[in-house]
This record gives sequence, structure tokens and C-alpha cells, in this order.
Amino acid sequence: MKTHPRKLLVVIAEAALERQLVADVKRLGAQGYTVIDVRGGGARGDRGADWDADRSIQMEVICDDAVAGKIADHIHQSYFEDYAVTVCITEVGVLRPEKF
Amino acid sequence: MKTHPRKLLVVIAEAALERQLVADVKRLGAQGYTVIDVRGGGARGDRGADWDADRSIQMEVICDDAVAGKIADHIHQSYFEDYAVTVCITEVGVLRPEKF
Amino acid sequence: MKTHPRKLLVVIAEAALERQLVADVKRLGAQGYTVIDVRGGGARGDRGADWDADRSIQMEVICDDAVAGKIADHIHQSYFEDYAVTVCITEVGVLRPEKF
Amino acid sequence: MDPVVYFFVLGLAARLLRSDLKLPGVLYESLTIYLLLAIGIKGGVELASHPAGPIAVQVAAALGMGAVLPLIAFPLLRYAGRFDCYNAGAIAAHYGSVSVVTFAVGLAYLAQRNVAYEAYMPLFVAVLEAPGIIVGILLGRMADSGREARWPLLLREVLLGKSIVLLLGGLLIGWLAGPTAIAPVKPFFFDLFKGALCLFLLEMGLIVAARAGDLRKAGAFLLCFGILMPLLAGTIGATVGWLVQLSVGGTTLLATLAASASYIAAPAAVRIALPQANPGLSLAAALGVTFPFNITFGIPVYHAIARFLHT
Amino acid sequence: MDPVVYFFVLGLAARLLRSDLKLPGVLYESLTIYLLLAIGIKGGVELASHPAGPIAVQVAAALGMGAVLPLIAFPLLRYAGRFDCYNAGAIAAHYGSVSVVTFAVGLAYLAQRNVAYEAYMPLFVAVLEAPGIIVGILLGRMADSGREARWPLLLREVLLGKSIVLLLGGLLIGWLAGPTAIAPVKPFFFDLFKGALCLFLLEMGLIVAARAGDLRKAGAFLLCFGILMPLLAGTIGATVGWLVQLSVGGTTLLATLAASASYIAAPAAVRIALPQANPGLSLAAALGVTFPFNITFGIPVYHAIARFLHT
Amino acid sequence: MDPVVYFFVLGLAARLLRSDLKLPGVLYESLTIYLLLAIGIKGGVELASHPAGPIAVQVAAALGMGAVLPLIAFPLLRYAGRFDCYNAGAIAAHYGSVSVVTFAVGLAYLAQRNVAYEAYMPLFVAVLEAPGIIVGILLGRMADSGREARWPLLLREVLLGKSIVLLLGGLLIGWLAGPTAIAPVKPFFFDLFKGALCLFLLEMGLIVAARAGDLRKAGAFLLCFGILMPLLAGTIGATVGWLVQLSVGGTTLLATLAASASYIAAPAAVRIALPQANPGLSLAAALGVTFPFNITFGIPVYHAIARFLHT
Ligand SMILES: Nc1ncnc2c1ncn2[C@@H]1O[C@H](COP(=O)(O)O)[C@@H](O)[C@H]1O
Ligand SMILES: Nc1ncnc2c1ncn2[C@@H]1O[C@H](COP(=O)(O)O)[C@@H](O)[C@H]1O
Ligand SMILES: Nc1ncnc2c1ncn2[C@@H]1O[C@H](COP(=O)(O)O)[C@@H](O)[C@H]1O
Ligand code: NA
Ligand code: NA
Ligand code: NA
Repeated sequence: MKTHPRKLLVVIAEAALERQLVADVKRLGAQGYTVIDVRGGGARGDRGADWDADRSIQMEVICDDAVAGKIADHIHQSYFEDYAVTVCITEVGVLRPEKF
Repeated sequence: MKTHPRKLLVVIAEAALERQLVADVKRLGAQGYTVIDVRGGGARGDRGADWDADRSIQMEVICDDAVAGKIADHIHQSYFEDYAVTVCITEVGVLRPEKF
Repeated sequence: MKTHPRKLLVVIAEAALERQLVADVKRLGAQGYTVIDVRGGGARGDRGADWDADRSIQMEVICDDAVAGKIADHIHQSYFEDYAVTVCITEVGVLRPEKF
Repeated sequence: MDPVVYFFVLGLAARLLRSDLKLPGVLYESLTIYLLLAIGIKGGVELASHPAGPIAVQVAAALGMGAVLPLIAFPLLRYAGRFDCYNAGAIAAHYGSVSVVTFAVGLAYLAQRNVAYEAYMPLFVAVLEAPGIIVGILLGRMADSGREARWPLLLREVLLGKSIVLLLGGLLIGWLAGPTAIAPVKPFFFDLFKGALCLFLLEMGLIVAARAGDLRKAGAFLLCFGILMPLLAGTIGATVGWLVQLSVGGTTLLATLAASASYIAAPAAVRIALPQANPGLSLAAALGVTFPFNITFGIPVYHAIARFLHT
Repeated sequence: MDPVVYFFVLGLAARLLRSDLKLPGVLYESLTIYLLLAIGIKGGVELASHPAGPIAVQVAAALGMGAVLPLIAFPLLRYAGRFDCYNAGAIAAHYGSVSVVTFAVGLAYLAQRNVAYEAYMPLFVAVLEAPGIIVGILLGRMADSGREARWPLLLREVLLGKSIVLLLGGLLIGWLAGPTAIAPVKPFFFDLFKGALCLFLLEMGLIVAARAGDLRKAGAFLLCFGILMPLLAGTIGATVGWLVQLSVGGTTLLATLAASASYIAAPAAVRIALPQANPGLSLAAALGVTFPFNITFGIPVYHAIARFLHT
Repeated sequence: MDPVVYFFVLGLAARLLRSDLKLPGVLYESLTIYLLLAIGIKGGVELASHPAGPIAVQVAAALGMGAVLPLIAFPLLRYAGRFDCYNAGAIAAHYGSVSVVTFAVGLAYLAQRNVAYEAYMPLFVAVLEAPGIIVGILLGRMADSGREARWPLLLREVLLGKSIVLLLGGLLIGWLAGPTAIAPVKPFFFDLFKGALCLFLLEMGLIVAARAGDLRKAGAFLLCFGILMPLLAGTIGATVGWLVQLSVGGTTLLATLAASASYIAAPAAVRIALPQANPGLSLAAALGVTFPFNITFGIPVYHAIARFLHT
């Protein structure tokens, strides 16, 4: 099993941003994405997912360094100021390098 | 806190494969697994989890290098051609090495 | 895009522990946390999330080394013996170091 | 007090006592969809038997009222409340729009007292949902020339939000099908309505209590605003209803709508269109103050105003 | 048109207009379980009062029909449609099996017109679910000697899929309990049936519209197939029903079942047994063309055929 | 046998045959909430028309019985069953508390036989839920002086668990509202009750079958305990009911409550308060043995005992 290095970009954000984030990552070059419904808490208080305004999502994007950088920068500029958003990046290995 | 290096294998796949994947990873030596309901999109189109045929899962398996390799190879051979499946592998540290 | 190294601590545990774990990580210095409903299996048998006693959660905490160590140690001492709990730690990069 | 309100109080008490009682989010979503459809269908069935002319006039009046309400709320918030443009606009948008559940409690209130009302009143819920939000957002963005507006996206979000689609869809279906064809779905959409409303109010109680923290942070002005604004808007609504010759019941309901503040459609739209606004403020006022006020004291007051105007 | 169909159209319109209306997946699952159980129970209660002999003959005829239908569909798809073995088998499996919701719309159609039918018809839904899938998969795998077949696993998947378990389970419970003991659950399982069906059809509309893209890719042949195959199968079903002496209503329902294409049991089984087939094609035809066709135009046509045969 | 039990058997059979039938977890949660509220409201409506004095005596007797039952179960488990302190306490806590669904099956059983009972019996469900859990946990912790007890947290967990909140809340609402005001929610909370119970029992069957493995591991003693303990507790419950002058129906229900073992409130509380106990053991006995035993054979036995005592 030979793996190729890629980035896994994880974005935790208000559910209200889901549509926009999906459009954003596609536009910035991601070839795929995965979304999970989550709850949590941070600087902007507890978000217990009890109802619409309190729901959060976690989006995962496997991509190369350049795309990860572009997405992270875009989120930084567009959402960090006004929305409950958290971003982190991990090194991962993938089997099919052409896919990501 | 001393940690021991292991692999975290992440498989994102059609929900129809859940039963088979659980059986596969157990058979190939994983001592545990975790499954999450997700939605997403990739080469095989958007999978919005609106109904059965569109549901996806994310399976996480913490294991040693050998088992990770075996599982990845098995998924490569059995599912990559016909199913919407994505695999990636990360380095993680665990506290109880005998458990994984 | 400049990132700063942090730890991502992942705890998979019985849902009954959610309240306590949230209180624990906050007390031990985490500035945020994310919780996902999961199912899975391991040394303590299959936990299919069919009903209350079988539900599991995955908690993710991005934090610095010291806090990650404290949380891991606390979980080790308090929960490993009696509960179905799994912990692993990954290296991640974050954009806003002051946040974690 | 109508027993549906007890369920709200039960939810409130459970969360404040820190019980682990929680309604699954999906149940809340399902109940929302059910209530909107049921209200729509009920109104639609009745619509057929009314002449279109007078209704058109009433609808136009309601539309106008919906656009005017945020114009009243905004300066109050901006100058008396000293909120910035974004927050003033955001809160004005919530109060310009309407709360379906408050309306449903109003329906239950009138039914219990055997007060007749124009059965097509649900039409007004659908009509009043959007204009207030749009005007509120416009006001909030006046200062904000930097960002591009993305109005087409926003208008779609507001006009095709699930509440309008389900209400108008239900109205249309009820109207097309008529009473005979609707009869077989009566046990589901009509007979269960009040019970489902109880469950929904239980969840509302839990949510409101969970946001009690926001309320404390919101400050005294917002507390007062959350009570005085519905009284003002309710009076305006009752006057409009009386002018367009709604019955006492219809006038009460229009006043209730005017007085109610949205917490389904408005928060979603405002969060995208006015991201700078703090959603905690709008929700503290709309959910934490105005909603409980309306379902307990407000509706009887609007009923009294309506009766007063009609004598 | 029956008002339940309006809900389908509402869902369709909402998604095509890109509204954010979404029914929670869990609501869809719950409604499926409810509809299957309710249909089963209703049929079971009636089963007791019918002689077993004639029913056995009818069931055998239905089983045979279910196995034959994919044998007709497969060559059409393979040679006229130029699909490969896998896709031809997969689509044939969908059309060999049945759609419970189409059946439910058929029930509503007959009820509204006061057409009587054999009350044990739900038995045929359960009976017709499996054979078509199994034959379709067999056809699709003919070329595929490489892979091991895993038939035991597959048969369990098909025969113990949730639809058969709930339908047969409901039938058995209804039959064992009988009308008196079932009476207390009537408000839940019978009176709410049509309303729940409306909600389900709303969701079906949303799903069909979301898959409109598949439809475009599927091409003209599949579009025609999706309309002509049900007409052909419906005629066969009506003829079989007439031969085994079902009433006009029963004949209409058997024709409707024959004409309907599965989208609950078949997709799941086919995905595992014929992974090489593109699920988008089967679903585009079954969900995107045949389902809407059947609930709007198809059922009245099958009713007309049934009446014609019985005169 | 009451048809609701068939649904349990259907669930059992489906899972044991390894069908993929699964009820969404959220449906299970929603049904739980519904059943608890409905039972509470029904009891509350009736409470108003009864004198408080005798009820207070009965409640006190029930409280006492709830505290005594684990004191009987514990030594049996500890010395005859050779369980350690933790597990003996944990299992005793489950058997000291009550099962709402067993109670609901008891209601259905009496209704079908037209046996009258004190309509405020749901009050006893709420009253009996907590004491058994608390005493069981106390017993389990006797040996455990090391850990700090966190009793305030634990008491809140038990006394404000969702079952007690919903039952007592429902009782209070029913009592405050009274029969007239409750009438509009009757179709939702009363008429659907038995159907919802069927769906719930279907899920219980699936869950019990999924835990069949635990049962095998639990051993012969626990199997016997799971049948003998409810018979013993049921006899005690019937005697108490007879002493406090409940009717035959009421006595049967109190016996059923005493005999039933909790699997909603107790597991959650015990998991936090006695983490050393193996939850598989308690659940194998409570869910896997006692629950099926009670709903099939137990309730008729308790009814017979009640009739015997009242002659
Ligand atoms: N340190 C953290 N670790 C894990 N998740 C976090 C962390 N901080 C924030 N989050 C998640 O990101 C969301 C938004 O964060 P914030 O903007 O800090 O409120 C929270 O609701 C959490 O779900
Ligand atoms: N680049 C990616 N990053 C994250 N998730 C992905 C990515 N590509 C695919 N996926 C997930 O894997 C599923 C199957 O991928 P695919 O086979 O490419 O359609 C998708 O539905 C996504 O949930
Ligand atoms: N090797 C593993 N990989 C991924 N998840 C695991 C693993 N082992 C255990 N888990 C998760 O952790 C939970 C508790 O584990 P355990 O205490 O081993 O039963 C399981 O139910 C799984 O969800
Ligand atoms: Na308003
Ligand atoms: Na067919
Ligand atoms: Na008991």
C-alpha cells in the first residue's frame, strides 16, 4: 500500500454556511467534500444543535497543499470575523493521488 | 502522557457498504471501528443523504501499519471500481498501544 | 497561509459521558470542543446506537500539547477502567494560534 | 390560559431546572413542517368559498403593513436602543416578519372561545413572512456599501424559504382540492393539529430556557422593546384589520401576526444577509421576550383591542 | 386528480425552484415504516374472512408474473436500449419488483371513486416484491462468472428486507388479531394513513426533483422505457388479475403493481448484487419517469383496462 | 394476547432472522416522549375528580414499596447470585424502578378486558421511578468509600430525568387543564396512544433481539432472577395495592409496576453512579427476560393475583 501525501482540511462552522462553503470549496478546486452534523462550543458560546440557529457542521476536504491554502485563506477572509468558524489542517496519505 | 504511533484509517463510502465494511475490517484485524453518518460529494456526484440510495458513512479505524495496509488494499481491490468510496490515512498517537 | 502546530484530541465514548466530558475539557483548559453522534464497536462489544444505552459520541478538541496531555491523562484515570472509551491524538495546523 | 401554553411552561421549567429532557432536533423539524402544511391546507380549503376582490384588498394592506413595521422598529432600535445599523436592521427584520406558532396559539385561543374568524387567515401568514425581512435587511445594509449585495440569492432564500413554500403550497392544495377531497386527510392534518402544537411548544420552552443567557446579556432596552414593540405592532395590526373589514376574530389574528416576531425564516435569512449582526440579540428579543409575552398576555390584549375597535 | 398527487407536485416544484425545503431523512424512514405496516395490517384484517383456496391460486399467478416481468424488460433494455448486461439486469430488477407508494396512491384513487377491491390486496405487494428483483439480478449476472455470487446473503437481503418484513408482519398481525382487537389501533394505522401518504409524496417530489440531473443523462430511450414498460406491464397485470378473477378494483391494483417500479427494496439489493450497474440509470427511470407517470396518468389507464376486461 | 405484543414478537423475529429492519433512533426517542406525556396527561385529567386524602396514603405506600424492592433484590443477587456489590446494586436499581411501557401494555390489557382501574394510576409510575434507583445505587456504593459520591448531581439526574419530568408535567397539565380544555388534544394524545405503543414495542423487539448475546453471557441465575423477581415483586405490589384499597384494575397495575424493571431511567443513572457495574447484565435481565415475561405471562398472573386478593 503506497500512499501519497495530501492535506485534510477540516472546517467546523454554523450550519447556515453549508451551501456557501460547498460552493466555495468546489470553486477553489476541491474535487470532493464530506459534511457531518455536529454540535459544540467555542469562543461564540455553546451551539447545542437544538434548533436551526444552533446547528453546526463539520466539513472535511482532502486536497493538495495549494487548494488547502486557498480554501483556508478564503474562509479566513470571508467568515472568521462574523461567524462561528474553526479551521484545522492535517497531513494525510491517500491511495489515488489523481483524485484529490 | 506517553503516546504510541498508530494509523487512523478513514473510509468514506456509500451507506450500502456499511455491513460489509464492518465485517471486512474485523476480519482483517482491526480491534474496533467507529461509524458516522455523513453526506458529501465527489467524482460520483453529490450524495445529499436525502434518502437511502444517497446516504454515505464515514468509518474510522485506529490500527497498526500492517492492518491499515491490509484494509486499504482490500478496499482498493473490492470497492474502488464500482462504488463511491474515498480512503485516507493519518498518523495518530494512542495511549493504550495494546488496544489497536 | 501560515499554520501553527496544535494537537487534535479525539475521544470516542459512551454518550452517557457527554456532559461530564464537556465539563472536563473546559475545566482542563480547552477553549472549544466539537461533538458528533457515532456508532461503533471495540473491546466492549458493538455499540449500534439503537437506543440510549448503546449510543456513542466522538468529541474533538483542538488544543496545545499541555492541555491535550492533561485531558488525555484525566480520561485515562477517570474513564478507561469502567467505560467504553477510545482516545487518539493527531498533529494539526491551525490558522489562529490564539484560539486554541 | 390555553393548555397549549402549559406545555411551553413545562419546557421552560424542565430546562431551567437542568433536566436532561431534550426533544430530538428532527422531531422539531418535522413538527414545523407539519404545522405549516396543516395551517396552509386549512386556510386553502376555505379560500375557495370567499370572493377574491375583498381578499385582494386585505392582502395588499397586509403587505404594506409588513413593509412598514420594520421602518418603525428600526429607528427605535437605532436611536433609542443605540444599536448599530446591522443589529437594528436584523432585529427589525425579525419583528417585521411573523411567527407561525404564535399564530397557531392565536387560532387555538379563538377556537376555545368560539370566536369566528376569516378561515383564510393563513394566507396572511404567508403574505406577511417576507416583506418585513426584506425591508429589515435593506435598512441594516444601508451603511454597508462595501460588500456586494447578492440580492437574487437573498430574495430566493426569503421567498422560497420552507415556511412560505409550505404555507403557500398548503393553501394551494387546500384550495384546489376543496373540502370533499381534503376530508380523508382531515384526521392527520386537522385533528392532530392541537396536539402537535403542544409538543412544539414544549420544545419552544426548552429552547427559550436554553437561551436565557443571551437574555441576560441583551440588556434592559431589548427587554422593554420585546414587550412594547408587539403592543405597538399589535395595535397597528388591529387597526389595519379593522380598516379592511376583517371580523373581530380576523382582526385579532392580524394583530397577533403584526405583534409576533419571526424565529424560523428571519434568523436564517438575516444570518446570511447581515452577518455582522449578533444573532443572540434578535433571538433573545424575539424568542426570549416577545414569544412568551404574546402567547400569554399579548393575544388576549389584541383580542380586547379588536373587540374595542369593532364596537 | 387525487389531492395526494398535489403534494408530490409541491415537492417537485419546491426543489426545482431551489427552495431550501427539506424533509429530515428520519421522517422519510419513519413514514416508510408506517406506510408498510399500515398497508399490511389493513390487508391482514381482511384476509381472515376470505377462503384460502382461490387466494392461493391468485398468489401463485402473481408470483409467476413477478418472475416474468424482468424477462420481458431485460431484452428490451439489452437490445433495444443497448445497455450492458449489468445495467439491463439492474433496471429489469427495479421494474420486476413493485412500489408500495404507487400502490398506496392506487388505493386512494379507488377509495375516492368508491371502487371495491379485494381487501387482501396488500398480500400481493409482499408477494411481488422479491421475485422480480431476484430474476433481474440473475439476468444481470449471467455474463459475470468471475465474481462469486454470495446468493445466501443476497436472498436474505431481498427476502428479509424491511419492506417484506413489515408488510408480511403487518398482514400476519392483522390476520391474527382480527377486526375487534385491531380497532384500538385504527386511529393510528388507518385514519392517519392518507395524511402520512401526503407527507411521503411531498418528500418523493423533493427526491425526484433532486435527481433531475440523472434524468437528463439517462437519455431518450430510458425516458420512453419508463412510460412504455409500465403500460405493457400494467396490461399484463390487468390480464392476470382478470384471469384469476379479481374484481375490477383488484385488477386495477394488480395492474398498478405490475406497472410500478421499486425504489426501496430493489436499489439496495441491486447495489450489492450488481455493483457494476450505474444506480443513477435505474433510479432515473423508476423514480424520475415511471413513478410520476403512474400516479398521474398510469393508474386511471389501468383502471380503464380493468373495466374494459371485465365487461 | 393483546395485539400490541405481536409487534414485539415481530421485532424480535425480524432481528433474529437478521433482517435489516431498523427503526430510526429518533423515532424511538420521539415515541418515548409521546408515551410519557400521553400517560401523564391521561392520569392528570382524572386526578382532579378524586379526593386528595386517600391518594396521599396510596402514594406514600407506593414510595415505601419502591424503596423496599431493591432491599429484597440486592441480597438475592449478592448472595444467591454471587454478584459483586456494584452489579447487585445496579440490577437492584433496575428492578426497584419501573417500566413505563410495561405499564402501558398493562393499561391496554385492562382496557381490552373492560376492567376498571383508578384513572390516576400514572401518578404511581412517576412516584415509583426514582426511589428504587436511589436505594439500589446506595446499596451498590456501600463498599465503595474511595470515590466521592456526587449525590446532588445524581439526585438531579434521577429526579429530573426525562421520564419523571414528562410524566409529572403531563399529570400537572392534565390536572390544571381538566377534561374540557384537554378535549382538543385528545385525538393526538389519547386516540393515537395504542398505535404508537405498537410501534414502540416493535422497536423494543428489535432491541431485545440485538442484545440476545448479553443474555447468553448473563448465565442461568440471571435468567431465573428475571422471572422470579417480577413474580415476587408483583405479589408484593398486589398486596400493597389491595391494602391501600385500590380496585382490582388498580391493584393489577400496581403489581405490574412493582414487577417491571426500568430500562430508560435506571440505565442512565446507574451508568454514571455505579460505573463499575456491567450494564450488559442489568439490561439482559430487565430487557431480555423480565420485559418479555411481563408483557406476555406476567400481567395476566398479576391480574389473577389481584382478583384473588379482592375476593
Ligand atoms: N478548540 C476547539 N476544538 C474543537 N472544536 C472547536 C474548538 N473551538 C471551536 N470549535 C468548534 O467550532 C465552532 C465555532 O467555534 P467558535 O467560533 O470558537 O465559537 C464551535 O461551536 C465548535 O464546534
Ligand atoms: N476530496 C474529498 N474530500 C473529502 N471527501 C471526499 C473527497 N472526495 C470524495 N469525498 C467523499 O467520498 C464520497 C465518495 O467519493 P467519490 O467516489 O469521489 O464520489 C463523497 O460522496 C464524499 O463524501
Ligand atoms: N480501533 C478502533 N478504531 C476506531 N474506533 C474504535 C476503535 N476501538 C474502539 N473504537 C471506538 O470506541 C468505542 C469504545 O471502544 P471500546 O472501549 O474498545 O469498546 C467503540 O464503540 C468504537 O466506537
Ligand atoms: Na411582526
Ligand atoms: Na413492477
Ligand atoms: Na419494579
